Amino acid sequence: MKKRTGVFVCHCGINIAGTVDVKKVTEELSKHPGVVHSEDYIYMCSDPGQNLIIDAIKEKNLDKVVVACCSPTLHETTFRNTIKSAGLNTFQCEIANIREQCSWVHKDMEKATEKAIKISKSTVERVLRNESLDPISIPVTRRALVIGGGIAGIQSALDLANSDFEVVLVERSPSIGGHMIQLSETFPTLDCSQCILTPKMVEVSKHPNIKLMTFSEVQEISGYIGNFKVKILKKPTYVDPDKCTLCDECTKVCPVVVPNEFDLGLTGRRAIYIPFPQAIPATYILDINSCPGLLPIACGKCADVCEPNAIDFDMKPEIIEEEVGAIIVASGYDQYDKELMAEYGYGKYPDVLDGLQFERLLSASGPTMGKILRPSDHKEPKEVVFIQCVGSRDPELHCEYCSKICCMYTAKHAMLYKHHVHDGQAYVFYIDIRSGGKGYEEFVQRAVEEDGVLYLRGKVSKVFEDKEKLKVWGIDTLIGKDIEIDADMVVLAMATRPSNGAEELARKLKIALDKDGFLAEAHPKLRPVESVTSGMFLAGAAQAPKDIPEAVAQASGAAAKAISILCQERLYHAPTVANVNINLCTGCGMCVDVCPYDALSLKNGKAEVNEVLCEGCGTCSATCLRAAIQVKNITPLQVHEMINACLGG
Amino acid sequence: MVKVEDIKKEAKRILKEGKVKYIIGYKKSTNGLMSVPAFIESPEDVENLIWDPTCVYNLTRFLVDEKRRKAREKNPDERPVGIVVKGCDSRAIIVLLQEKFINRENIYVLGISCETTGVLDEKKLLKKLNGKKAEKVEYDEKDNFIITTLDGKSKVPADEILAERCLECRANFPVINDILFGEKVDRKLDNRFKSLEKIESLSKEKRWGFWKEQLDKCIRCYACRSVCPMCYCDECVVDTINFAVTADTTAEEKAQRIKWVEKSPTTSENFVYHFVRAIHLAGRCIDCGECERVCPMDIPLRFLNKKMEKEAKELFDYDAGFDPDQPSLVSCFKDEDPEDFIR
Amino acid sequence: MDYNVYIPKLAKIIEIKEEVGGSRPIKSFRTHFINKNDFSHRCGQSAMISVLGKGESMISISSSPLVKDYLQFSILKMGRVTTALHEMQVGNVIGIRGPYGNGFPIEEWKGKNLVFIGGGIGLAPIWSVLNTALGKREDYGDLILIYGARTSKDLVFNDELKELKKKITVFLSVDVEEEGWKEFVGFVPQNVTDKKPSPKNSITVTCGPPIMIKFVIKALKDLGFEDEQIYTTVENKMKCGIGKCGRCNIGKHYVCKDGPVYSWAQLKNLPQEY
Amino acid sequence: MEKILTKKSFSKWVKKLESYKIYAPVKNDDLWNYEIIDIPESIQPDYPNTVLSPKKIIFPQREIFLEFKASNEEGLEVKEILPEERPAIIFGVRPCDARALTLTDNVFKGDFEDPYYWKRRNQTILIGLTCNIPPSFDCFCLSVGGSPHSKDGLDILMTDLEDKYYIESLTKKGNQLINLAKDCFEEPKVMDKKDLEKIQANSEIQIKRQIKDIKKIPKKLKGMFDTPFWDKESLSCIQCGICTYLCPTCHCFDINDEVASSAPLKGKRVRTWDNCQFPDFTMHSSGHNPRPDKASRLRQRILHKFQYFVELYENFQCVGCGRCISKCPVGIDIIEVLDKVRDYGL
Amino acid sequence: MTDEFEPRIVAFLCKWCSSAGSDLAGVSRMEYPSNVLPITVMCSGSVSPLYIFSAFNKGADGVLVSGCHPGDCHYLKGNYYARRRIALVKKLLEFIGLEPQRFQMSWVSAAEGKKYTQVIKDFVKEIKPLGPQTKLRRNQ
Repeated sequence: MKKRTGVFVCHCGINIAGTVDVKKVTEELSKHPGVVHSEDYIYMCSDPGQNLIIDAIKEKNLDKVVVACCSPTLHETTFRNTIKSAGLNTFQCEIANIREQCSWVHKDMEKATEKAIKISKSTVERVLRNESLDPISIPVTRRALVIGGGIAGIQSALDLANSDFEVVLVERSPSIGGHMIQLSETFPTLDCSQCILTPKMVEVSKHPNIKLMTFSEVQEISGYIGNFKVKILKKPTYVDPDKCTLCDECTKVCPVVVPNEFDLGLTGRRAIYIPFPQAIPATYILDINSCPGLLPIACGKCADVCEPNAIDFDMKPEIIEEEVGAIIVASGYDQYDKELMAEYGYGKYPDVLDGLQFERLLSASGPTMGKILRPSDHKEPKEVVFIQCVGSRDPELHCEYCSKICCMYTAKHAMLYKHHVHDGQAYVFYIDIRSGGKGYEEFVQRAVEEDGVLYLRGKVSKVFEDKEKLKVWGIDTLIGKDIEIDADMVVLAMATRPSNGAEELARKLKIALDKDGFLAEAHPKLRPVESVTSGMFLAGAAQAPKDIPEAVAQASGAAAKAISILCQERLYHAPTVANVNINLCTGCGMCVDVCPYDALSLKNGKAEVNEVLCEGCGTCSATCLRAAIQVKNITPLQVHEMINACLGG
Repeated sequence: MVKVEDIKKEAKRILKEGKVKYIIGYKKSTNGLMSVPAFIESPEDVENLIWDPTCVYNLTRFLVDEKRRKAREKNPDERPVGIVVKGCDSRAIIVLLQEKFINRENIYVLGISCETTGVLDEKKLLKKLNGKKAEKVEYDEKDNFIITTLDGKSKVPADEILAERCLECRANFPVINDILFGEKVDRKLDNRFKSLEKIESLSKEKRWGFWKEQLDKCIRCYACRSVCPMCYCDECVVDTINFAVTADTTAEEKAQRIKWVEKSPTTSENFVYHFVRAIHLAGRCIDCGECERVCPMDIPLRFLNKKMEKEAKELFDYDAGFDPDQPSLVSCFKDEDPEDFIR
Repeated sequence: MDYNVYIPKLAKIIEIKEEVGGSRPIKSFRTHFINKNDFSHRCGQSAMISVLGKGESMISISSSPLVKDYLQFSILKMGRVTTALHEMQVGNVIGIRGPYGNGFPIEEWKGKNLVFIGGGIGLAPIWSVLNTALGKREDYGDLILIYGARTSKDLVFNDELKELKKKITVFLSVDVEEEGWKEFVGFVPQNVTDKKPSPKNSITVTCGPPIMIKFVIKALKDLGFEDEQIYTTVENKMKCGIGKCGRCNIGKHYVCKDGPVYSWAQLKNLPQEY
Repeated sequence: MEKILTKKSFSKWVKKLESYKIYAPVKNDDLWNYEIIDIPESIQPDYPNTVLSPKKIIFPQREIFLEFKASNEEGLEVKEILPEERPAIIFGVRPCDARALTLTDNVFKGDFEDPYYWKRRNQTILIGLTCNIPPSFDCFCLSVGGSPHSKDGLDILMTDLEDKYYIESLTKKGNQLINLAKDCFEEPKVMDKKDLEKIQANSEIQIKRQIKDIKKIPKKLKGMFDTPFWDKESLSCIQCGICTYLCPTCHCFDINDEVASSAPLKGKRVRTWDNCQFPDFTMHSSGHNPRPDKASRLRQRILHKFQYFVELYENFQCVGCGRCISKCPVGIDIIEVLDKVRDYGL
Repeated sequence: MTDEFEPRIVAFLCKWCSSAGSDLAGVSRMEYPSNVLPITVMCSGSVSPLYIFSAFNKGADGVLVSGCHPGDCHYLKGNYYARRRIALVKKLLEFIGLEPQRFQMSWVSAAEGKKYTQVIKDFVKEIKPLGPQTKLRRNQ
């Protein structure tokens, strides 16, 4: 085995040569053991520069290359490809960063030159001990999993399905549609939410490439990009959707009434029910928690009247295993918890509503058939106070972040209220109005100007009941006066929170959460739809509060990212992964504990690396007491020699 | 008070019933006061077992030998090994279990509670007796040791000749055992890090002077490593060649063995060796004090490990050797771990 | 004390030949002392080779004492020093001290038939004595070489063996069947049994891995060789080469100084610590 | 030459020896060891045994053999580094430790003389001290051919007669030292001689430990190589290097290159102590180890001292200082082991 | 001026944050002393205590370990393990009497070129008065 290293020192015009004596670096390096060739050139990354390297490799029979130039983040790939074209393994090239970490930050030529020599020597020491490696190839299961059946999940699933990939769409509630199906109209165009969403829902249910699993939850995920194994718990609905004819006879006999989730408790439903008329899948479902009992003796009336015998009390939960290559998480959002907003009487006074409840009131299919009536006495409210930032932007007590969508939907609510109750007065308490977005600012202005919505800049301190009215105490900070409004109804723009269970889901998926509990993207700017785990993508409000067009855009983005994996036969993974010396391993499992990627496990009392999961961070290597595990091409030996080279002489 | 007859009875029983293949315990030595490790294979030899304040050894060290021996045997006897442990020693078992080095079912633990005393420090005793030779040291009902010399018997408060670690002990009771001798009693103890203060309170340069003088004495006999039940690595940073060699080991692998430490017993090399030992024992050392006891050059090695133990406790609220299911000190973290030292 | 026994003499590598490739490579190095000195060795002796900065390794001298132009060492890449040697180029400088060890008593063997039995790199010490015997051909009777390796690619001195066949009887073997191999397939001891060298007025010299030596001796005994007719070499870890550092002993013998050549008559009475 | 040196004159004498490097036992904490002494008054010859014998001065744990560096002409330059030329005196050497050096001499002479050992050995003068009372509970010098007043290897033997020392100069080198300060010494009287004999006789009685019938042991050991005896005896051995490093007769060593800089190459070749109890001592780089377990290593230690060495040099390689017994972390008692060897039924 | 003590400092920089941060310092042409020799490792979590001991053993006057801020680790949590490990090493080195200034740790993100510059400036400034590190250095 020979070790013939070539060192190529770049002037980078005067960027390096201005402070570093490039000739001296070249000369000093030529004397270093293992170096058989060294030369300098004005721009090594240029075509002639690269050709210089190729020629030297061929002429001098080089097997390792060090390029002393700019940061490896810039041209490492360039030069690795260069040596590849000369027939060397890409990992036989290392970059000595003598620009960003040397010539650009020092002025004294002598000292900078000395440092550049040491950096280059230590890089030679490293490359001398580099292994030739080939990327790890992974086969791809060309199907996707979408978690969440709201607008984001639906959009992702459809984009994938329409690109001819099979999709498993998992939704934990009985129907897809998410929160969007609950909305009345959407800002800023005021088109009917259900009207634009239901066609997509139907498309999902009919699409040959989509396997829809509602009332189901992801239970366990194992594997890695291209090859995930998913266990999905399919909860029993006790109604066979294939037999159910939607005749509605069962609800007529059901003796149980419970609050209807779809209307956020503004109406009731039976224990056996259909979530809402356009539900997909269109079938009834038996809510076992409120049903008096499975045994026919306990009740069983619904089964008695069901002619097609669709009701099956013996239905059992099922675990369904799926294999997929990519996962899109669109687990959506929930509103801030009621209990946390007691100062506004939420949950205490029936006429203090949250945004989604008000949506239901506005909805033509809602509890009041689109009429605005107070839940308490079914009277038309004449004075309605809308309060923004309820729980948002309140780092001391509640959420630190801005929930983003409330400014717009409150404007919409106030506007729609005026459309319904022409003589009513809408007040909006706000901190400031955030209306960035196409047509958004115009929309808010329309509410103020055309519909006379009264915007009050300030916070509400208290809401309490006073003689059938809701007294709202607040302050208008613009005029610096206390304000008191006797309102008939108060609507709270509650903060948007990650949906309940998002944390548990993230744990199962081994993806990170941000400080607010939303799913964390891999990079806030450049990788906004990728999670930190490769092969998993984020869509919709699960990642951060979003309005519908943003959620849809991200959903399509996530789908495109997933497709970029699924369209490949095989994936390639960096081969600079951890490697176990089983002769030294004692099987203590400390490396298994520290691995951030669960890439390590114990097998027969020895650590084993799953090379596909390993990202090569080396934490295992520093933790191992026996020096039994190390990352290829940045081994302790290499670091040891680099330290030597840095301090030698 | 622990009665040695009870221990013998149980030892005899488990050997007779074939429950264990042998028992690691203590017996009298041929050259004087201190006990020596005993490997009892037959019920007849049980009579040799003793229990007195000279039973200083942490016998769990021999579980490492046992594991190695067993690995070499073609048809190993799968029965467990009986082992006599004190509180501190039992925590070594916990760490070995935690690191999956031994299996619970492979050991039968005869746990002895040190109750209110512990074991003696031979050097302290020698001083106490002004160089006179003690024939025998025994426990008594109270917190005294009964010392027999040629001049007869005398009582000495245990505290005066107790091993330093016993004075700072917080596990006088075996945390793991299959049978227990003695009682679980609370004991009044010094601050567990009291002895450290002596060094911590020195100025930086004095501390350096202290450690340089101490570690310059090191002759690299590696007794500290050899006696330590936690130093069970197949290869140590100070070894000159690869031990874990198989037919597949390439010449390059052998050639690339990193020389972190030279064999020369010079200041710089001795420090690296003892640093590595201290860091590798951080969160694992259970303060059996064996390293310090065996050091022929009287280097106070316990301080290094004790310091790490103290930092583990104070910085990370971590105690080694109580819970076999907890992760190791450095293979876990808390979000609130201190970082005031970081820029 | 006219010289320091621990100071190596510098020598230049003048020729390197790759004998065997693969994962257990062997190279032959020919060296020239930089300064004149009185280094002279007997067959079967070894020398301590220094790669300064890496350490020393005891290597048997494979060239015959009759060759005065160079010293040859055939070296299997095994550990730190030999790996460094394998990375060296012509012109590089190494250190040599020695020669050490007893060597073969070839003077006593005059007039006898010599049977050389070697396995793998074990041919290196044999090569020295074999070539010496060839150089003084008239002093000896029949010369036979029985030599084997794992595969034909692992046979050292391949070119020279072809030449040798023209002069003496050579039986080669490989451990496992391979295409194009026309000679014996099987282990060296089996080849010995197969070729049945005659014990009459013969001396055998066996070098190779310990396990091979063990079975060759058994085979030779079966063929009627006396313990005194069987010579072999022993390998142990060495540091000083001069019987002081204390690690290579088998019984009271220091292999570096008192060995490495033993007759089976001697060796069988020594503890088995090699 | 025999003299009397009063304790008062002792430091006067030592002062006259200032051109020598003087070593003497020094107490640090509770530990006695040989150190270089600047102030003669600080010499206290009355001490229990030192942890390390004077071996550490004649055969230091680290000895630089040579320096090497890359050079432009020959590619490499090697420079021999011999110990500093400076006569030394070691005070207060226990007779057993001095005797140990005479045993080690055997090893370092012969066909390949060790220049480092001999340079130090030849320029060092050993002044011994009779062990009026044994310095350790584990002394057994009488059993192995020594005695508490043995003169082997010493240049001068001093015997403490309470207020004075009885000085027996045994070599030319010893005489020279006395001649440097003749006025410090007196001629011994008949009484002194009698006192000396009494003390020396008494000193032997004080040695309590012994190995009976030790002469039988070398032959016995020869037959015990392949017995399970060693497995059993080594059960508690932890394979540290205490017994051998502390042994005044153990001399095994390792040679390593210590590289200061790899580019350009520069470094030293050094000898360090090594010992037969470490597993890497005999392990081949192939991984094969002729002494694969602690039983074989304990056996090597005993056999080397009580069989091989006897076969080679007609002496036990043991002087009965008892260090290996007192300092063994697990109480392995070489006397007990040898007793068992003697009584072992083959 | 030429006789002024120039410390040799080895800096273990994680690839994703601190090394990138030092690149940014370069891109922004911030000036700092040339005493620091950077060794880029994948993650601060991969810095073994042996690297640190070895650097001092080989004569480093100071050693810096720099990683991503907590929560920003490219490898999710390597820097948390580093924080723990390095804390112990630091305590140990200080315990034996090494000047605490000689071994430091910093969090430098990819955006903190300025902070990197400052860390280096401060480090060099603090070490200069201490003179060469001879305590743990191998005598050559």
